[in-house]
Amino acid sequence: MSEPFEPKITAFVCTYCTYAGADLAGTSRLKYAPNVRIIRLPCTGRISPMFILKALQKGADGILISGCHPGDCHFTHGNYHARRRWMVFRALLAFTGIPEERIKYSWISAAEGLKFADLINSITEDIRKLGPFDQYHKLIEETQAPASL
Amino acid sequence: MTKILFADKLDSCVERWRSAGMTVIGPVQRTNSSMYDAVKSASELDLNLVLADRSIKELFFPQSEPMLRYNITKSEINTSEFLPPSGPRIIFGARACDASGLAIDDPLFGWDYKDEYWFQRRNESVIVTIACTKADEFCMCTSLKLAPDSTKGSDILLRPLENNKGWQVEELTDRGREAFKKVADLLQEGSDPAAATVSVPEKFDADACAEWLKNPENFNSHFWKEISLRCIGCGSCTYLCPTCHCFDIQDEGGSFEGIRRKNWDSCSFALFTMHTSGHNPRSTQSARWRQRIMHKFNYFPGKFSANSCSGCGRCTRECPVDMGITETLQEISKLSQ
Amino acid sequence: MTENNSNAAQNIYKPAIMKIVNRHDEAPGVRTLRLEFQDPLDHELFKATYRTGMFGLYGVYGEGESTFCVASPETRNEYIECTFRESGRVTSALARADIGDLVTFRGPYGNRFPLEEFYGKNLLFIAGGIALPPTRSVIWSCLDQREKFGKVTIVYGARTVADLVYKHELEEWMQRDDVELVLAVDPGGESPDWKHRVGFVPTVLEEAAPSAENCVAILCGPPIMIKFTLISLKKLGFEESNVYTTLENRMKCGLGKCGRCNVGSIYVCKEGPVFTAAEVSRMPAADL
Amino acid sequence: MSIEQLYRTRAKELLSSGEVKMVIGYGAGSNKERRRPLFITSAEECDKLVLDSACISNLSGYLLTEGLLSDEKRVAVFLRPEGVRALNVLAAEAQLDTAQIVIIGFDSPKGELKALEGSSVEEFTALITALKEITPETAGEEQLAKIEKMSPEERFLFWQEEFSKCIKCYACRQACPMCYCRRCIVDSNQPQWVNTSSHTLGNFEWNIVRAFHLSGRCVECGNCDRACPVNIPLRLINRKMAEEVLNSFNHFAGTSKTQEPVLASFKKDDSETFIL
Repeated sequence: MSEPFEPKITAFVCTYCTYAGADLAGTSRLKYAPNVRIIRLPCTGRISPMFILKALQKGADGILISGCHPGDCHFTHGNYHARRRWMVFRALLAFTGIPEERIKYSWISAAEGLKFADLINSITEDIRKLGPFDQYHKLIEETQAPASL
Repeated sequence: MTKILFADKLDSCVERWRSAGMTVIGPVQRTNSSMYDAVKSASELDLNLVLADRSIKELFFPQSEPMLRYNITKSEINTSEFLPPSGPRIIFGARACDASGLAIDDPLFGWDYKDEYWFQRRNESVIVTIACTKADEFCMCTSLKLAPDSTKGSDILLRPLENNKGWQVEELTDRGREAFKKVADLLQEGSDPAAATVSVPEKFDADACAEWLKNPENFNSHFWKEISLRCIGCGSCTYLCPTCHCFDIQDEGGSFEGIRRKNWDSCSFALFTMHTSGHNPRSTQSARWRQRIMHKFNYFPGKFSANSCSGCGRCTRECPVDMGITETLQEISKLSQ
Repeated sequence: MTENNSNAAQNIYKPAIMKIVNRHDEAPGVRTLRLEFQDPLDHELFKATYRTGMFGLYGVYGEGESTFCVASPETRNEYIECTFRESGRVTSALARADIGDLVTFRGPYGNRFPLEEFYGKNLLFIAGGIALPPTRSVIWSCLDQREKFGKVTIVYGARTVADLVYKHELEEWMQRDDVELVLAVDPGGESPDWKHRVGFVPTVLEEAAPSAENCVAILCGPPIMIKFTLISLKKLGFEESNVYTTLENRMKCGLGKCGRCNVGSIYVCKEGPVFTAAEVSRMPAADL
Repeated sequence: MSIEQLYRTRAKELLSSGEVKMVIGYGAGSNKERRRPLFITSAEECDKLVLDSACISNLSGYLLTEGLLSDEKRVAVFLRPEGVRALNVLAAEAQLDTAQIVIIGFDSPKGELKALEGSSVEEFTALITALKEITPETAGEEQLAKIEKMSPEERFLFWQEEFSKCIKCYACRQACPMCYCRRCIVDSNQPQWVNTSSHTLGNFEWNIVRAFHLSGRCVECGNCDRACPVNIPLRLINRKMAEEVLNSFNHFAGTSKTQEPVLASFKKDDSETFIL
């Protein structure tokens, strides 16, 4: 038997809401899946689609992007800008065959430690069911191989 | 009587070469674009193309070639080398311009320091060129003193038969003879006449152009700006060119492990010569186009005694703004009169 | 690289591994690293081939390679010194590297200063700012065999006092009585205790007015300084064929293949980087 | 008088009166199907201008040639409706001042050449607004529908095959009037977000980045698609993204020179059905 598949998930979160929410989950001793690597950014407005591509390039099976609820942004409307960008980028990725189910977006406030823990657990489960992102991983492996001709 | 390879035997030949451990490569049609690629059977080959969209150079100088894998620990740097895939290969159905292009670049990759990525592939490849019986309006080999049936760079030259049923075989090198020995029993002696090679009209006077380019006064001619006004600075001409050989070296990966690669690069790009200080010796598109022409028809021949152009015409054929070497040299021909 | 290189095969793109044994901050953003070969065979090869004037590609895996001169002279080939300004991706990585860290070196490449042709002649070194390093390797090559040369004059200028590199060596040259050192900073760049000249290099050079008689000039600096210094040298009676300089073009391979450093019919990496002013004047000026 | 004749005369007048310093139009190409960009600065040369349905490339990108508009003189340019839209986008992004541009408008629906009235972007507003309501009848629609019906895996394979051909010559970028960045993100190396190598992964990344940066800005002139030397159907991605911004944000790129860039603006009630 091979090792059971453990998905690698990258989470890009804003520091004011979701990161604080993750903190709360921790201090509240809530249990959540250890599959997520959290990367903290000042605001969802700072989360460039380049980050998503980079995470995929480094072999992520799933990605979570999360920030403050609409209206709660520390910078007043960074998350509104982000929301538009996600909408468009999401459609683009879907069109090129990068499954929507692998890239999730959420609003999690500093008070929602429970939501954070639940979400991480459910995403991890979902991605586990989807299995590794083989199609993309194959492209990565190709870059490691010698020239074919 | 000459040796003839009949088309209906080609599949057996491919099979024979493959079972002898050779990789068989030839022009193939991919989705909406043609290129040279490995094939498993002769049916995959598209020998009716005037010319594959992409040149033969990528078989010897891939667009991205991994060179070194590095692995860094606290006290050590470990590197391992990527070597080009070894083993003999036969490129069936090259065109004379593509084959000549390889021969043109040999001295460049070999002067002083030998680039093994190029030469290992060169030494293990048999190039079977088929003389052209058709051309399009962009073909210009004859203007470069080459011809649709030039033998430069080829190991075997095939001349299509008039009845279209096969090819007369001209063995040019030992390497070619060796490869065709493997299929000797599939060849026949015959007297079927070869079809006439296509006549490609001369479009410019390369010697006159060379003279004009050598004159230092013309370096600052207003001509360069005028001829390149519409150039958008993409790399399509250089990347499709069988002789353009410029490259970049890039590390991909992280600080601890990754791969150092050799990637195509182009003198058309503004960043090609940009210094870290911000100073750019060739800061305008016209300077870059001048460099491309000068390099191909003045500097390169001065060093390696051949124009760095084999007249395939791809630069013009695929140019998004309908520029190219042909037009520029035609204009220079006029100027030099 | 040749067959006896222990780095196997003949992969001409494979660099030697170097350890940083010393580093020194020369000026704001400018740093000197002293590097030692880790593989004795690489070192042997370097000793056998390195001559003053050649350059190398200094690299950090994961970032890339960057071209600059070997700032140490052929007379001191136990190590390599390089001096660079932190500006791009590779130089930033080199600047982050600490003593004991490993970096890479590929080279030495290019041509050299024809030192033996300078025997018995007076030498005039002229450098501006960060261009002292290539000049410095020649200076030390000559000072290490001082008896073979005539009078040695060094004219060095930088934007400000802080921007002068190799301050400790300038001090040393200043003390020597077999070297005449003329130091200058651009107007406005002087500090209150600056005892030397103030002015641009060409002006300072004309003031110092070294004799062109039996003299070779070695000139390194930014393009604008070179341009005006050449005019001054001409005024002083220097022939273009007696003025040497180095060209610093962008390079990737250093081996005459990647096409980047090509100026006119010259591949700077193979036929340069050392040229006489006469050779440079035959190159298309617009492409320099 | 043919439209070509009419416009040659127009160009002559513009140049000889000094109203414009240059006319950017089309000239004969290296064969019958090809037209090439032509830059004309004197009235005598205007007879070199060619105008027919083969004049398809969008010439608006040339207006950003360094230094061309910096003297505040005017330049006339032959544009199809997409070209005018491109002008609006460039103006909205503060890349040029439309007051410096004299439009010589034309179109060729179903291969038939027709002149378009107006010389300033404002005069084209009605035409462009009307375009917004029409789904372009391109051959791409069918293929687009086919791709959308595919499973994600099939879609991935489809694009993998297409992108594997990419040679990263950046003809798509250079041909695009919207790709005017002085340093493209792929050429920025600190940090290096996207692999510069042209392996399939690097090609995939590049094409995604390109499409994303054009989302809501692309006017579907087709320059990129035609420029691609290996015939990657870039128009399909651009079409898809144009549909997306139209459906999601009711945004049609280039309707006016003051239009807010769609990804630099927002509405508080933008759809967010996908956000958990």
